[in-house]
Amino acid sequence: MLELYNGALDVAGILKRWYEEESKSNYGAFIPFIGTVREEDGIEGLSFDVYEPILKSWFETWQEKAKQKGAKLKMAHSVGDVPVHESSYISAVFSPKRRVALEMIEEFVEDFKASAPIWKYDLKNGKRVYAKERSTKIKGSGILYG
Amino acid sequence: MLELYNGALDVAGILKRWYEEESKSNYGAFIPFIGTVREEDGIEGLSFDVYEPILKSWFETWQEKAKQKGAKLKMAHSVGDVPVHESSYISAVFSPKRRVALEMIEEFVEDFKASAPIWKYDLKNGKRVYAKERSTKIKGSGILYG
Amino acid sequence: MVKVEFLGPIAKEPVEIDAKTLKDVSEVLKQDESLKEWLETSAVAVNDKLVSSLDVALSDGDKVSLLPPVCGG
Amino acid sequence: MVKVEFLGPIAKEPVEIDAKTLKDVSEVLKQDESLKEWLETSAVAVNDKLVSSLDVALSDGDKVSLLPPVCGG
Repeated sequence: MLELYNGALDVAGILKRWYEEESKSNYGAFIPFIGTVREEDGIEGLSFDVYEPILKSWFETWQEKAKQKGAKLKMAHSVGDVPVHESSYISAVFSPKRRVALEMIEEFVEDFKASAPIWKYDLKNGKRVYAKERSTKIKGSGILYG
Repeated sequence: MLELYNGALDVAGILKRWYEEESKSNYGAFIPFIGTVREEDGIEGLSFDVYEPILKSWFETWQEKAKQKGAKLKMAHSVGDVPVHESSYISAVFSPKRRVALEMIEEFVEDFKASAPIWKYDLKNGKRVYAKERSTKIKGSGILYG
Repeated sequence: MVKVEFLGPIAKEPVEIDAKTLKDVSEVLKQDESLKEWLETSAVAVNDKLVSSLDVALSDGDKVSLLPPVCGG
Repeated sequence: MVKVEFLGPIAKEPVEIDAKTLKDVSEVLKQDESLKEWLETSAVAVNDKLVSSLDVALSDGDKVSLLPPVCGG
């Protein structure tokens, strides 16, 4: 359910496979969220570091939450370099009913942004620059400084 | 941008085409909503009537609203019979930023449910039965009765 | 004459009515007992635009549509 | 000894520290001026579980990870 890929995602292929995997599961609503690298500030692309052990347990906690509402989550993310106009992130919720799906995709994507142990770098003039300004401190950060 | 099909939708093909159509538009977020016919109450499927002239103007009003936020909408819907486990509805928003996309897909899908001139029938024992209990009166209904 | 059409599940053939306003259309349709429930629950469009009041002037050839409760998706 | 690893952009090799609690780890890392900003902004995991207090007892072979601000997607 949690898939990591080197480089850009094959969006059409992943969506097709996920849709087919659940084609007999009797879910009424399927909402994928696809994140694509925007051309801005002269970047050539983005690059990602992922810390898989904590990403996995974060995802499993969400999967459990989804299960309690009769829903299911899937997620794919890139590791390494992704050029502009290519995609680095897909998450999706399947649910019997639309309200659960609409609420869950929003909460999941927002918590992903705030909590998933993934670090983003701009690729600019061949260099990898940490996207510090766009990054969010994980809840509970700073305890070692106290 | 508004596509009507006889029978079930080719979900994987439509998503692939929509994604590719906007691959150079520099949208950062793409959120499709896919509605699939659930197996319940012993139905064989659902069937749909669509009144295209008003659906089209409803959709164009939404497209204008999306445009003002830098976003774009696409929609596909079935006309006629769709068997269980097949899909009858896809709508999607493309937007530079995720917040606009997350909010718009929810508002769009909810207004679609309340306003789009589409009528649903259960297919049961080979008969087409209007899904009266699950249907919603369009805003302003009942004036001819007053 | 205006043409009145019944969409979706109403399952009734279109009718031609001599009417100057939507109020006239309402008076005529109310005489058809089988339409009672649909008049209560349907929205109304004139020439494919939804309207919210009976004070709409009609011209010869106008199209009035009844839209019963919807359920797309 | 516990192993301390620095994730993502911190770009520092792991270090081995003699520590009985996270507080001990904090004391040692605070002596490295180059880590000041990262200590302020990073979350901490012990054996891949995020923790929210320094009162965590550590055992020989435990892994402590520093997670700087994130931005997936």
